[in-house]
Amino acid sequence: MIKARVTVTLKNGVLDPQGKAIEGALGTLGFSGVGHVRQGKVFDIELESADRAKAEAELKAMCDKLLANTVIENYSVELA
Amino acid sequence: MIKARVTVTLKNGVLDPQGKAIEGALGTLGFSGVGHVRQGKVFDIELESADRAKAEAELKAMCDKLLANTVIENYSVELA
Amino acid sequence: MKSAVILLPGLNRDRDMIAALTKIGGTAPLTVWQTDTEIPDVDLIVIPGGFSYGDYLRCGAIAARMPVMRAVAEKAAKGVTVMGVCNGFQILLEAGLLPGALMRNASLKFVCREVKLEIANAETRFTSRYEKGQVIRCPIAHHDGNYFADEATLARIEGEGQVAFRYGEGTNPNGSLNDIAGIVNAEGNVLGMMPHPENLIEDAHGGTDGRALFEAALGRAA
Amino acid sequence: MTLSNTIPITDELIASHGLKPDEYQRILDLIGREPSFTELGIFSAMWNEHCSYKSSKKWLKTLPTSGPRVIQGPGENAGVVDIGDGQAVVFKMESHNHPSYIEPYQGAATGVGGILRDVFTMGARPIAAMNALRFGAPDHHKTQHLVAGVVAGVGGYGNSFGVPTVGGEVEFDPSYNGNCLVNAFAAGLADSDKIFLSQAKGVGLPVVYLGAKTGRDGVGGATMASAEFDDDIEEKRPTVQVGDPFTEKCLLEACLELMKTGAVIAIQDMGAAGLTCSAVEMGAKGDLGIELDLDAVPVREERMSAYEMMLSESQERMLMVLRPEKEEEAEAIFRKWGLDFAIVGKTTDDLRFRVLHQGEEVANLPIKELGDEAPEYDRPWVESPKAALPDFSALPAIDPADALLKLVGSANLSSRRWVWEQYDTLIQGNSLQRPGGDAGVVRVEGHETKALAFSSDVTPRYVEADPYEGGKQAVAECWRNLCATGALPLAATDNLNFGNPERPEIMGQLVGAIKGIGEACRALDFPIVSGNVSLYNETNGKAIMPTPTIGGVGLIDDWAKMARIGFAAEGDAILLVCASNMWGTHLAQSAYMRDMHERRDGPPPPVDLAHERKAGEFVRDAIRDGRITACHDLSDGGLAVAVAEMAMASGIGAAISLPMPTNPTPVLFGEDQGRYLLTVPRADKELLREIIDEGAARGLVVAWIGETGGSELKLPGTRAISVQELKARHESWFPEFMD
Ligand SMILES: Nc1ncnc2c1ncn2[C@@H]1O[C@H](COP(=O)(O)OP(=O)(O)O)[C@@H](O)[C@H]1O
Ligand SMILES: [Mg+2]
Repeated sequence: MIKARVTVTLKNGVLDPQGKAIEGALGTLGFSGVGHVRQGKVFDIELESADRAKAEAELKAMCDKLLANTVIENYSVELA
Repeated sequence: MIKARVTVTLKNGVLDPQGKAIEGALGTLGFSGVGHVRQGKVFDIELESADRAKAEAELKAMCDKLLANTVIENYSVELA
Repeated sequence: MKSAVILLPGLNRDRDMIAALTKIGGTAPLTVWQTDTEIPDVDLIVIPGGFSYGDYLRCGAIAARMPVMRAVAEKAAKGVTVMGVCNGFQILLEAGLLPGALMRNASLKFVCREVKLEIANAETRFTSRYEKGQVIRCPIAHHDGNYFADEATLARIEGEGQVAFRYGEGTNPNGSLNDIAGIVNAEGNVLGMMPHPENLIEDAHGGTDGRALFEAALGRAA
Repeated sequence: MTLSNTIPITDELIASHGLKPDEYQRILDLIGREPSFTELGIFSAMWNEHCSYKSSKKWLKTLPTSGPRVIQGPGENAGVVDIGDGQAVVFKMESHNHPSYIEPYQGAATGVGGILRDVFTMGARPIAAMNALRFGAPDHHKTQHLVAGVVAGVGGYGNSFGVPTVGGEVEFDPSYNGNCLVNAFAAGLADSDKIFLSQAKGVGLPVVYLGAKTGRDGVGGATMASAEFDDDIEEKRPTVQVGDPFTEKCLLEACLELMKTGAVIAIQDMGAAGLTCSAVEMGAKGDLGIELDLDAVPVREERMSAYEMMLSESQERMLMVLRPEKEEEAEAIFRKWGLDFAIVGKTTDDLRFRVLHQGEEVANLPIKELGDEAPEYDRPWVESPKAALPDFSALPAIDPADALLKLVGSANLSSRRWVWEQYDTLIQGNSLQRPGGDAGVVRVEGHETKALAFSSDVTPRYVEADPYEGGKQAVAECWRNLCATGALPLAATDNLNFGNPERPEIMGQLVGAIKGIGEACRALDFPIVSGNVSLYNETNGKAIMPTPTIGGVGLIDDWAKMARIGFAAEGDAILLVCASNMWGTHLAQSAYMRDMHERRDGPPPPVDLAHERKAGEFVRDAIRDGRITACHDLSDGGLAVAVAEMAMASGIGAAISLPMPTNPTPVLFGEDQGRYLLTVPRADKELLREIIDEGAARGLVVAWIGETGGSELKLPGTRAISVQELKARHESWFPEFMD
């Protein structure tokens, strides 16, 4: 079995209301010196496979088809 | 400036409706051999600081106070 | 009886709640803004529904850390009656005033419809005007109402009668554990619930099943 | 004066800004020199179809836009209509078709955000929303994805903002395969003497920027060229705008709070081509110049050029002219709500639109001409050919019960519950009728008995078959849906979705539909007070069906007497209100022909506007007098589907018996216009007689065609169907398709 982590983040320039709200909240809580905050998603996925290259290709296909909205998001795939 | 990535994931045993739905959707899309899927969050945070140790402590405090709900979530902090 | 409604940016059922408290209690509630650090002496504090801070990060997470919530916690510790509806429930959980967490609905969709609510415990100060086992109508409107608690917590709140409301007769709209729709804290003075009793209090709403909850919480004589 | 902004103006650049050579020549003639790059961007924004209405203006002018209750017609952010007691309803509809196709969630969300902003910019608190959606064939590979995203986006924004969604439309047709339609409607309530307009007044007054920060959102197509001079771009920037309903909700509260202080002289939301359109409009309307200092504009991205700032379509922003003495008070309100507040310019008396950036003047244009001198076209058009009535006599007979079950469970006639349950339909506590009936109805807060009704309608297949009749029908159906609740229709908004107007056939559809809409609105005293035009809805030269959506608003004096579509009780008499004792005759272009026989030929049912008016007034009077127990208009699927809908809404069955011609199909499924079903307690024979006679006296046929009761629906000449089975069919199509 292969364990993988897919990370999906917003493309540069795309508004991130969540990140913005968190920035503000961190300020309110007294954390100073916080610059930009951007929020993204991670997916921890188990694959019943032994072929790492195939698994990686498959994970990328999952990102393109489902996990990421490639119009506004980038993704990266990492095998454990 | 320090760039950090905070990853927040659900604790084991905590229900993850999103992960489960993705599992199902991946199956529908024809991806086979997909085991468990768990969804989490990442935060990319810029800190105006040069002190890495202090930054790390600060980021952990942010997680405890805001970024993670430690009743149901774990977090990890990584400096770039 | 005096009541107060907590106002935070992004809440949007505040006007519904104020209308309900005014119509049932006879006087308009006070309002308390997020940055206020003190809450006047009132008998009931209500956190209404909505999307405080857009529900960005997690539902209710940012709101729970605003100054006014410290004041709510102090009042709650002194035994003042506190009630959170929908986003208000989520905020109370994030603030640690109630146990557990609310996750995304199992359908992953926002859902707005009427459900049946069973009164699981009629001995709380919120449900005393209903009968145990009574089933009332109540609308819901939420995206994250899927109640979760670890086994030990769940056993405890079930054992202590902290479950106030359950979704009745196969109407669980969100996958909530044990069909939980609303709970009280161990002391019984803090209630959190997902459904919106404030939207079912007059004929124009098509029913008045929600009234008795406010009447009880406001402590009004029948 | 430094204007060059370094980018050379080439033919290619001009074309990529959507400006035709003769339009560019017009610019040269107007300013007597080559425009700067920023100025070119400003012209392209002001002179595109969306802002200038250059293809449709000539025809839009023919629509009736005034009436005794109209306070503000087209030309402002939204229309305003008097509802008495010092209050007004403010409403408009707008499309977000293309963005929704590219990114369904955000496209639909920002569409809803935009229309809500239009409404509260005028000083109104939004009280109701609708969404008219059109998607490709259900089996097209993109459809499911688009439906899921659009519906989630509409809900995601509207639910969080806190407005009840009380109605809309969802339709599937292959003509929308490459081009879905997302038309969003919003209505708000305001005091009629506290309406805020965009016309600036007074020289030397501060121009204030409010709301969210400016990013490069939506700085589209043309700016791809900007990649050449911004070597810092690591990736092609998406042009998708992301909505932030939380900020918009704060903006609403801040604006309404500010408006109460008397600080606002003029206010305009930033929609398409944000800063450019809003600033030019405020100045031009007030016969004033505007000077903007872009260095003061709150930005969220680094190194933004003047061009990008002027064309950015970042959401949740407004521009305002402020009374200087109120500046501090105003700023405090915006800070309280966590919003940006910045003085970015001033009004001037020189009628110039001047833009300063980093110490340089990057644009200096005549402000009035930017709008007034925009090209206006009288595009060539051809009338759509009229089809002859087809002969359907050779078609195989289908058992009416089978047909009804199939129709109520079809893609287009099935229940939309899957959609509207994702919308908050009851927030604000005033929703008297939620989706599922003829019109959404919302109580007027603060008033004991008044309510407003809302409906959105168009039957694109009718418009395609005959644009003029189809245009009339869209208005008539909307008007009818309002009447069916007992509301007096007050006024409407339109959202004209068509293909490429440079093709004479398409232009002919637009012209025909507008003529029909105008005719119907005049005949029904139903003026158009706001609207939106969306052209070029085509892919690979194949246009969508012409879709002029009509959003109507009606007033109910006493909601206690309002009618609903569900049968109220067993033993009620069912009455059909129509024009002739032929009952139903017209099958061409019906849902029946489309879905049962795959026939899409022939003319649509004609609309007799005089009859329409009589029938509507009769029904409305009957409802207001409290004489009827339920009411529903007849539309897609005709009589059979309408009765079924009344039964399904209540769980009560009905038996229909009326004199049948040899072929019952046109009676049961024909889509003749101007018809309603009413119910009256049967025991009250006198009342029944009275209603029938009164209809006759008004020149209508009111026929007693059946009775409510039991748990089955029994149509003449076929087996009874249980209401439960009908309901199961009706409710299952959408979830089965989507989940
Ligand atoms: N996208 C939508 N959002 C909310 N309500 C909708 C939507 N689509 C359809 N509805 C509701 O479903 C019901 C049936 O729609 P429709 O068949 O178009 O009505 P009608 O024939 O009366 O014009 C109406 O109450 C309408 O408001
Ligand atoms: Mg109707």
